[in-house]
Amino acid sequence: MTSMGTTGFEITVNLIKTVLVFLMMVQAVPILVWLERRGSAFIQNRFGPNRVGPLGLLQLLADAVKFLTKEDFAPEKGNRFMFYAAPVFALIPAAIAYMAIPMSVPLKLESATFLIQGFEINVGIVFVLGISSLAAYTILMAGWGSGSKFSLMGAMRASAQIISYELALGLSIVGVILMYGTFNFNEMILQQQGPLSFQAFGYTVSTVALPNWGIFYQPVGMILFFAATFAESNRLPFDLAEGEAELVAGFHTEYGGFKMLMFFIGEYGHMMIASGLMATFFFGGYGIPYVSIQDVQNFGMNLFGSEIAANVFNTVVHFLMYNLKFGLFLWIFIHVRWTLPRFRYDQLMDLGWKTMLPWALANTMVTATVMFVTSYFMF
Amino acid sequence: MPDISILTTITPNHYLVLSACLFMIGVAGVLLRRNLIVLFMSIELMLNAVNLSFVTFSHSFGKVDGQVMVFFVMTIAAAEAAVGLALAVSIFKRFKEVNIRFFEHLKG
Amino acid sequence: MTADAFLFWFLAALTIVSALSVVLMTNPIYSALSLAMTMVSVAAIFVTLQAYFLAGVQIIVYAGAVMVLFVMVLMLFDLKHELQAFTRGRFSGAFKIASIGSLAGLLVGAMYTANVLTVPEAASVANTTPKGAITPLAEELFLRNVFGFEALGVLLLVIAVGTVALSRSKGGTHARH
Amino acid sequence: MSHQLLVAVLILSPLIGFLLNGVRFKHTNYIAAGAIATTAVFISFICSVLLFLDLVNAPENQRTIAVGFYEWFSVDKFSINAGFVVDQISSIMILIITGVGSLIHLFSIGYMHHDKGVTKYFAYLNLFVFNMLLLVLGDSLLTMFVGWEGVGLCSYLLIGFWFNDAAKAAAGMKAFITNRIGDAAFIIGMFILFFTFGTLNIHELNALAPTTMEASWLGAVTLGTLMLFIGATGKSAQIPLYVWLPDAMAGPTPVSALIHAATMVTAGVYMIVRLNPLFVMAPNTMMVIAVIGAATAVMAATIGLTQYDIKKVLAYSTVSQLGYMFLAVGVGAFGAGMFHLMTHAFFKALMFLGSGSVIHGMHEEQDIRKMGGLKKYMPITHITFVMGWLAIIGTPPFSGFFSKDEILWQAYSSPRGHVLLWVAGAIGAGLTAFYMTRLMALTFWGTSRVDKHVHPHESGSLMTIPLIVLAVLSVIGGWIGIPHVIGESLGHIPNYWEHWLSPLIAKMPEVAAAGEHAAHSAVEEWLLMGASVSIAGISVLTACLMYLKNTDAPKKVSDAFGPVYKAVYNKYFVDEFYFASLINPLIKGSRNLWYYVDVNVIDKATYKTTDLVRGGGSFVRSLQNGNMQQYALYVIAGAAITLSLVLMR
Repeated sequence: MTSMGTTGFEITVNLIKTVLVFLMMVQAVPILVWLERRGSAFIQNRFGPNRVGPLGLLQLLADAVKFLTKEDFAPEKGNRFMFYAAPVFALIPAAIAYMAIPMSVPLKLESATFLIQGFEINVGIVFVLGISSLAAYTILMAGWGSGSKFSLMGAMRASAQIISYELALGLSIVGVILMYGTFNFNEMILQQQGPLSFQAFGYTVSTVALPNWGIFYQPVGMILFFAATFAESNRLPFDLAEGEAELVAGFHTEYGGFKMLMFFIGEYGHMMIASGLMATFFFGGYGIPYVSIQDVQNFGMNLFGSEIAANVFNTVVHFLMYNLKFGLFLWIFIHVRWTLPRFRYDQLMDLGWKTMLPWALANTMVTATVMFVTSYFMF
Repeated sequence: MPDISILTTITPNHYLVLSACLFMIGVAGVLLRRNLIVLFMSIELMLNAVNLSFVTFSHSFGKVDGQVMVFFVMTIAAAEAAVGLALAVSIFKRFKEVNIRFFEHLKG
Repeated sequence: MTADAFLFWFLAALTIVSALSVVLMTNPIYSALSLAMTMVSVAAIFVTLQAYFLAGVQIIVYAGAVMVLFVMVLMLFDLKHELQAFTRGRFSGAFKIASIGSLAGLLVGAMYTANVLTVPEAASVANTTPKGAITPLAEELFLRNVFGFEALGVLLLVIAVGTVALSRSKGGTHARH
Repeated sequence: MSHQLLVAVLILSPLIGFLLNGVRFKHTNYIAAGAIATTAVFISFICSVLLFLDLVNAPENQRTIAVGFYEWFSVDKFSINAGFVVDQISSIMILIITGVGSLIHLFSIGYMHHDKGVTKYFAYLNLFVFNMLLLVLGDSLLTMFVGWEGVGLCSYLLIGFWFNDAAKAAAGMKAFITNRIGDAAFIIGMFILFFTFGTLNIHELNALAPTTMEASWLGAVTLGTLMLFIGATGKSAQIPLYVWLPDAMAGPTPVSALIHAATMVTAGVYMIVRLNPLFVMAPNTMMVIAVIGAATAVMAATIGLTQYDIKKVLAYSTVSQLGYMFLAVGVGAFGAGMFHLMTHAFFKALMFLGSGSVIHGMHEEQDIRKMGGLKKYMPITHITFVMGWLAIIGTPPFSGFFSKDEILWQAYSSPRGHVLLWVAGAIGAGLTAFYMTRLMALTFWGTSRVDKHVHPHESGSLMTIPLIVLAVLSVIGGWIGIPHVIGESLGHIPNYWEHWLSPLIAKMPEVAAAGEHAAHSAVEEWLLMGASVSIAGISVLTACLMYLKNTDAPKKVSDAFGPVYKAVYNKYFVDEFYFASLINPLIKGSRNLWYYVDVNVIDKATYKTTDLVRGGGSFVRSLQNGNMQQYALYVIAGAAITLSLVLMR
């Protein structure tokens, strides 16, 4: 494994970086919870938590204390091992998958280059999809381990839903992969730099008005992907697994306290992965529209005069840009949750199998055909 | 002094031996277990072992033929699992049991 | 290269242990979860063999889809502990284990006597193909093996139809409605 | 059209007709079935005519059309082609088969129209024509044998056509089994010839025939030809295997006309003529043939004197005439044999069809004692029958005269001939004239003895037209083979027949040595001719006297010759003799074999074997217990053993 670096310094930094990214994900969750509560209150014309700390920001801390001090219990008829293992496993795939998403331009320090992501893997998309599909196990384990009918039913629903929508999810990005010709996230982002331009029939078509983002090439793919990620992360309008009226709280009915919180972290982790992938596939990743990476680098050189400082500046600016897009999608997730009602289960399956899958297939075919025709026929 | 190069130098043979062990564990499962679904899983285990050998050979000979084979095997394994599970569900509906003790003798 | 050796031994141990637990666990759900674990560790071994794409596919297809189906079905059946997890018969059991053991021993012995692939790492080969390149795989798959690929497509269609037909039949395989 | 295509159409047309009728055999529309079958055979006839014309137009030494289609099979050096030869001999045969066959098919439409199985009947008839064509055209003995067996099968099927009648079904079986005996000899003959010459191709066999005569009785050629001749006695109803033919009259009358008079029964004669270079070199065989032929001719004729069934009379007449043909080929007069084959085909087919017409008009009445005076009811049938009668008794300008006279002359004059053979032939001719006249007198002339409820009527035109055509042929058919002595005196009319066949007829060594007809003068020939004609004439007059003027004379005669008459009337008790000497002992022996050997030895052995297998099976069955895991274990154990063997090597 040479991706961890060759010198001791590199390996150390990479290890620290990995841990940092993981922590970042975990630490983002309280912020998201706060955001969600305040946001929902805003949408529903309430105040939301506003007593603890400024704007209620310290509510998180209070919640954490509350969760940690709650009584830890397990249902008697359940399977204790499964019951305790499930929430832990809920965290791991989300965290690992999230670490594969690049968040900024690689940082060059002297001779070494550090990627601003947990690790780089050549087949990034496949890897992320694969790892995030493992989430189904945690749900099943939780549902079965609880030894409760409601939990089991919820788990069945949730995992069936995840498997069903995985197909649409995977197919919706085949068009993207075809277009970019790579599985690698960094290469994708670099291809989305600059103004909108593409080659067709031997000519180069270009316009400075729009950035060269994937959404302009794959609008259908974008919509399908975004919808499928909602289902994958079990968020409204696809949170059938925890339909309160039918199943109490779905697979985590029996969970409370910190174990419950870990499921939340897992769910938010999925949201974050989805948002990061959206940004990477369709919105240029960490790239800044109308401004190239080199432009930022030159600006940093002019500002600080030293190359290392300029590199750091470059990385930080792009990291902020990435987080801007990332936050926007997270907000959309939250906004949708408090706006749309829940589907019925058969409607959900119909949507997945009879609507999204055919559209994704059609999108793939059309993309392939257009790419072949425009590249094969030269005029 | 025992030769520790076998521990420190990883050759394709290591992978092949691992594959063989995996395969034999799968065989043991097929021979010894009585749960229909565990039998299926043991077969999947054997297929995985074979896949591992293919990838090892593909790696050591620098050809991708082996990987293509693995691709095919995976597809067929998935198909087999789908049919197998459908059969298992059918059997469970009929016998309320998936232990082959109840229907191991291939009689109607 | 000790890091590689460490990784291999670690993954090999993980694989073997989880594979053994597939066979030895009496609760089929533990077996299934162990199998999922085996799949993931085999995928990791694929990564050490630089078959990145296959590793991803292994996780998506096996761990993410096939095994989830197994687990779901098992949970549907809700079999807690099996009455009789292993086959009966002391003699035949001994015979089975003996033949399994001897075949395993023979296989390993064959590999070590064959002595063909003991080259540490096919270094020249590894350098010629770019790391984790998918293009050669795609070319092999879609150009030279396109018939097989199409045949697989047909197979999957047949399987889909057959599975639906099977699971729609009520009350087992001999049901008359 | 190429010859290959012509031959293919010629052969396949009846087969297609058979298939067309065969697949719809339950239909009862006699017009459709008859139209299909007749058309199929008529197409073959057209092909035959075209082929014949091609042969006529070809130079004399190239009058052979050989076509090969594919290799039928080959074993080592033994290879048989699906090859066919049309030459001077087989072209005559295919003309007779398809020409007379067409007429008989046409006749059958009228004759069979009331029958439920008419479609099946026509299918069989077409199949017969197909097989007969195979027989005559095949370029090897094996191909010929396929046709030989095929016609036997069709004969069996058609004799037993009304198999609901036990006697008729038995007649079919009798024909089949009797033929089988002959066929066995035929096969042995083929073996001997193949063993000797290494080929079964007729052309090659003829070319390989030895150049000197084989004096020994046990020589390969003698034995082989003798065996082939025994085969021929089965098919062509000669002593001792003639017994099936009279019984074969159980079939529909057109079948008797086609199969048991005109074509199939002459296959033996044809076969011998085909292989004449071989037969010529086996004088002992030739002698046997001639003696048996003559004996058959006389014996069958004597039986014919006493029969009352119109078809039985004709059947014995056929046997007798076939005896003449064998007499001819036996004395080396192959051309004369073929000639009589052809004329006989005409007049005997005519007479059979005529008798069919009579039977039809008499509502299935076959006993001539219940006929008489039919002349005025059936004028056309009567006139045509008279033509056939004149031909068969050898009245000078009619066809039978020329062919029969040629045979008698050759029996006397040929180096292989003998005066006794001539005497036998002459007696046969006299008897023939007598019983044919008797038949005519009892059936058509004299006073009517017809039952009051039966109203005889003339048959329809579908049946009379074939009769007329055959009658014309019976009259003029012999004019192509006018003997030299008569031809000379009438103004140099050449003997076309002899000329046509001569390239394929091997010269007898004695003749080649002595020069043709050196020993005999034309006067002798005239004399003998006069003698045979006058014998026939006297017989006719006697018969007329006995059966027309003095109607109680037959009774007196039969009383006077009491025991002899009884023996003759009962066909010399040959059937009874066969039953007592051969068939019953065989059945008894078989029953004993079954009772003692089969039950005690063979059955016991099989039961023991079964027990053994069952015992072994019950052990092995414990391995195959339906337990998949057990099976998987066998696989694994097998793999382990295999691998260990590989490693130990």
